Amino acid sequence: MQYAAPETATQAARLLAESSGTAKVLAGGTDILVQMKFGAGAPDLLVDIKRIAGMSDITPEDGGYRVGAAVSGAELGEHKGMCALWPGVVEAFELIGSTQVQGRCTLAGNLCNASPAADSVPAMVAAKAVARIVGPDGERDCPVQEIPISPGKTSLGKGEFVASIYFPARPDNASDAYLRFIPRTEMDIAVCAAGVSLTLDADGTCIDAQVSLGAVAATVLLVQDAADALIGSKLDDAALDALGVACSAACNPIDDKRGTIEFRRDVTAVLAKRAAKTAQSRAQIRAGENA
Amino acid sequence: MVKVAIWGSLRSATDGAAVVEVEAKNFKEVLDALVRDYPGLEAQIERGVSMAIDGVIFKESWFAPVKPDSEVILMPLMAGG
Amino acid sequence: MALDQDQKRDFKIIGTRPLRPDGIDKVTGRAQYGADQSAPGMLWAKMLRSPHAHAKILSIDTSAADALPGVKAIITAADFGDMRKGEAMNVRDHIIAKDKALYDGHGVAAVAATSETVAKAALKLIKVDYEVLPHVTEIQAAMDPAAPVVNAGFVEENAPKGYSENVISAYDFGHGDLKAGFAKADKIVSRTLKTAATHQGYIEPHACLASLGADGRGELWCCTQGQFYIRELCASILGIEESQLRVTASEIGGGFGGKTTAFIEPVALALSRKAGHPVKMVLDREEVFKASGPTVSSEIDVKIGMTKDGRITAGEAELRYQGGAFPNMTNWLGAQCAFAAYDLEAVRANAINVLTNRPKQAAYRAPGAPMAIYAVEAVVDELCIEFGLDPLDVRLKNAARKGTKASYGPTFDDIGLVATLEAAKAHPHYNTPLGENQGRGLSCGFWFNFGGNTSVSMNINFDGTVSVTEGNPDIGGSRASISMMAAEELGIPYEKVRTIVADTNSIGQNDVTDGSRVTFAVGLATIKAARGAIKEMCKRAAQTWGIDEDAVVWEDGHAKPAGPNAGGFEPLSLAKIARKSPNTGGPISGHHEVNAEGAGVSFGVHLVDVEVDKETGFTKVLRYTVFQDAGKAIHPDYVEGQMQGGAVQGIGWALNEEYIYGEDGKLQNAGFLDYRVPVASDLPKIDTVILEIPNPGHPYGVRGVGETSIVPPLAAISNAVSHCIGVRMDELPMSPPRILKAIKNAGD
Amino acid sequence: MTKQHVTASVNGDATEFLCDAGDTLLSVLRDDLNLTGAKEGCGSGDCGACSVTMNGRLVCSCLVLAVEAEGAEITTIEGMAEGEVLHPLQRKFIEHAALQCGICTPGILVAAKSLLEKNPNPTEVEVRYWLAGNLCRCTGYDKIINAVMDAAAEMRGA
Repeated sequence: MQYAAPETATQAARLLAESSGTAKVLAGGTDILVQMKFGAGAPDLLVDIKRIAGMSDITPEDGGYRVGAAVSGAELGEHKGMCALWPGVVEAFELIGSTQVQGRCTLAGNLCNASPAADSVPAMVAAKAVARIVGPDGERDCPVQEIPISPGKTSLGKGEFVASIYFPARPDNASDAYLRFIPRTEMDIAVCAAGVSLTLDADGTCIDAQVSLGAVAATVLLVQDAADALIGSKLDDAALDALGVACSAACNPIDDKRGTIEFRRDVTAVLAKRAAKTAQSRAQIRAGENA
Repeated sequence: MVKVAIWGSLRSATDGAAVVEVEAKNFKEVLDALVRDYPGLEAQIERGVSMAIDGVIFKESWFAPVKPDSEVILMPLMAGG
Repeated sequence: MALDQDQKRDFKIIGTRPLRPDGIDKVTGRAQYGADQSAPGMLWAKMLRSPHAHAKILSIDTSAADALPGVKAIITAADFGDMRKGEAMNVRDHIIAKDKALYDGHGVAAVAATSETVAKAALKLIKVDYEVLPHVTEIQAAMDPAAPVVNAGFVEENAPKGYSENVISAYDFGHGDLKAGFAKADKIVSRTLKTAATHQGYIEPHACLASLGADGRGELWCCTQGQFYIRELCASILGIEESQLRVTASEIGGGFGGKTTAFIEPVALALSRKAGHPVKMVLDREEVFKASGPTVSSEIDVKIGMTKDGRITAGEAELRYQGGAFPNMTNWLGAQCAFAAYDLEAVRANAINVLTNRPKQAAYRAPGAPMAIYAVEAVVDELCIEFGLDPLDVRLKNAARKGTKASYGPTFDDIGLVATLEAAKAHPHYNTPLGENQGRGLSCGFWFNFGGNTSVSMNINFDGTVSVTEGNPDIGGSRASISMMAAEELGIPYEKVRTIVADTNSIGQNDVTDGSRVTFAVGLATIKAARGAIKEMCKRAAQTWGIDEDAVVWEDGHAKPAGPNAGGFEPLSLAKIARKSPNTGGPISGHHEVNAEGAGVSFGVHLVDVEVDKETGFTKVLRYTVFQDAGKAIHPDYVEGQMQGGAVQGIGWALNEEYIYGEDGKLQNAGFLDYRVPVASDLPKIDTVILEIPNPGHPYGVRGVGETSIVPPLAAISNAVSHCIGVRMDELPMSPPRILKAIKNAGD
Repeated sequence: MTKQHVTASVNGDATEFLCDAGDTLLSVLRDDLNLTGAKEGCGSGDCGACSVTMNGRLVCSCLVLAVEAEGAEITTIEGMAEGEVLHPLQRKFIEHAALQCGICTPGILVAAKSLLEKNPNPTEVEVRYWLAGNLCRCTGYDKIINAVMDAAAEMRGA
């Protein structure tokens, strides 16, 4: 295996593009090092992007934030601006692994590992986050949702890598939440998960919502029916029940060592309802603070 | 004579008797007498047996004394974790 | 010898909490574990493992691997000679497949190379031609008369008929007239309960450094619970003499029974002999899960009859245990333990042993008992609910006590079950109200405890300090406890004693650190060794004073004239006698060798409160209290530690831990990610109450404490969850999908 | 195979080593620098026995490539005591009997030190969650938590 630590994104893209064998990007390494030891083995080329300027920065941009591809969970969790604007994204990211893993893992890595059970991805999808991709032909922006296409596979072309992820501005009375189910309190992969991002109007009616589900299909699901169940309501019991039904209906899970189809369908609905309530309460608090 | 309790799955070797009487003064003599009087027990005794004598489990001590009125229970070889 | 004639009850050091002697080494990273030693010229070993659960090995071609630069030796089963049938042969055949691979991960060949990287690369070059055979990993499937035969030739003469050759033995225990007993019952409950195979989960993978010459002389450094047993196994498997193989036990990173046998050492030694270099072999975590010794999985039919006032009239159980592709003793230990907590007129427990295509089970903390007692305690709990009776009262009413004929045969001497139950009943935990969605459960637990072959020597150094040499790896603070017992007996400060764990050539034979035997048996031998040294010191004092040996007594670390008639001599301290020992006859030492019998059984009761999220099936353990009879707690911190650690392993077993095999016979969760042991945030404080009902067989009354604590959590938590959700749970682990399904099924 | 040259600070000492690109920081610490206090319990970031800090962040050294340590400041358990003076956490672990076999102890101490640097006054729940990635199979964690809480109190001067 060759290791390279280029200092510019262009160099990184060129190295990746010109590699004749398997080439992988190294950011936090918390997935790839495990795969190297217990899975597919080492790639022919590993391109470490952490020495590229800006990769570890969180930068304000148009009222939102751009998060560099090498920003760790611990760093994002310490960023007051992101915690206030997109608490659901931060909490999803912080759920990944242990404190030790938090010292290294990245949003871009979690996204590009393309696991259906990735914790940060449903939250990013609900946040309508946009990835900035650098490749041999320059930069392009792509909605986060379009990057994982099946377990372990992304839509990125040869030589392309995610350099940053942009989280947009949002109104004061908006917030988000993410919940996953795991059998222990920590250290597990999500059995199923739900992210909810919503915006309320002045009297507390939900006027916009995104509901995403994790670990219940080959990729993260963005469920419009579930969002529609919330929009126009004040998240009363009927709306939440409709949300749950829409989420269960949208699931297409598998039976595996972590859970059953039936369990995932049932619990996804429970999580979506709970996440919606949390997002609602956060939005109300945030609106109050900014009023 | 000493009364020796035999566990259930061995009783095919003792004509169904749950307790047999043997002439013995210690652990080893009990085993020797059992093999002599009940040859069907030999396979298990070869694999290993322990013995509870008056409430105390002896894993393998040949010379643990047995009195005529002792409570003697044959057990499979005992080991732990 | 069972009854110690010189029991001591008035202690100065026993029962205090001094600092452990290996503390600084272990908090600074200095302590040397199995993988921490290296040697000049050392090679690295890796093992090629079967990807199939059951496959005939048609051929193994190592030529390409041999040709790889850096590869120094390759071995297969063919490198080991013929040997006598028995456990050592089973151990060998479990490590490296002979004619066929018997489980997913079964070793097939091993390589020693100049680096781990080269060794791994060499594995990829070994070509194995397999003929894949049908496999069977589950109990029922393996018993079917049409099942593939896993490993022929193990059927015992008493094996039940009508099943496949995988059903190899039956062991049943009990007494009384079951039919009459059940006839007296007002209610009989029958139920089948299941438990999954679990792993000891020690954090340190198996590791060793082996060096063996062509002359059969060797050195082995390894993490093991028993250096002497490893020596015996390796010598037997490699055909060398025990005296020529010195085995040194490293510091050990957890064992819990799982390091009582060999998984790598014979391979590393064989590679070393063939390569002519020292060889280091370290398993990775995936190999530990796949190819060490997990515990059995079980299916247990229990039938218990009870009168409406809570008297158990009869109990019957059939236990079906699978422990992989080789025989085990866990099954009969389970059958003996199942009803041990009860005083019953009619009882029977029968253990059926089933072979499957899984790794050979190894001991795991009270092997066989947790699942058996789980099944019984769940059914007793169900009967308590049936009659609206307090579960502690019912257990007190039926508790085994002194004079009870145990379900496994003998009559109990002094035992602590009643005292333990009474302590639980009086504890605030039992009387604290529960909140919504909460449930409380309890269970009794039992373990025999063992003694065994033990050898201790003790030197009274010229400077007045004492060195104790023993032969059992220190798995949880035993060097501290042994030093305390030596100091207590000699009447000197704890700090003046240092205890070390010796290699196989530096002390007499010692059995494996198992059966909770060390504090009991090594402690007993240490006390006796000290008494031997004291006798010698009294003799030296008598000679010094010119009086009769009988006229000298030992008190508070001093030889003293026995009374006014003996003479008015100033007492001589241990230090003074030691300093003058060259003048009085030379070095003074004590030693004791014994096959220690008389280990006292230990009972415990666990009390647990849980809260279940009825929408997700998630169980949170809210409060946990352990009550256990320790006989006498030598170092209470480490007694509490055993009680807490066992409880938490049991919590893991009850809620989340399990071996999951796929339809392909492969282990699906060979890592700590999906084999889910409890983490710190899963748990509340684990409160402990130590009871001390002295064991008549030990000078200080010690009972083993290490194992009993893993027994009660399974049923205690199952009972608590069942109370909380109003449905009887009958399978472990009670993972959230199982609990949610049970809730849903009850609602339908 | 060409070795990579890496310069890093390890426990405050300037250190150079050669490694393969695929070597983990853990294997270099243990096998090349003879710092065997960090242990490999799993090799997949699930047990925490290999915990070290890298540029002040707590990490699993099994999930860091040795080449990534170029220019980094690494601290391991071997750097915790100052000479013969133990860190309060180390002392409290011995006093509270917070270890049985001790294999997880170096990783837990490194992790706990990292917690107390960030949060000198943690709650018991915070300690439990911070240490969730450090498996201990012997103690049930009880005495470990007590030791960390007591060390934190002492370090605060409470």
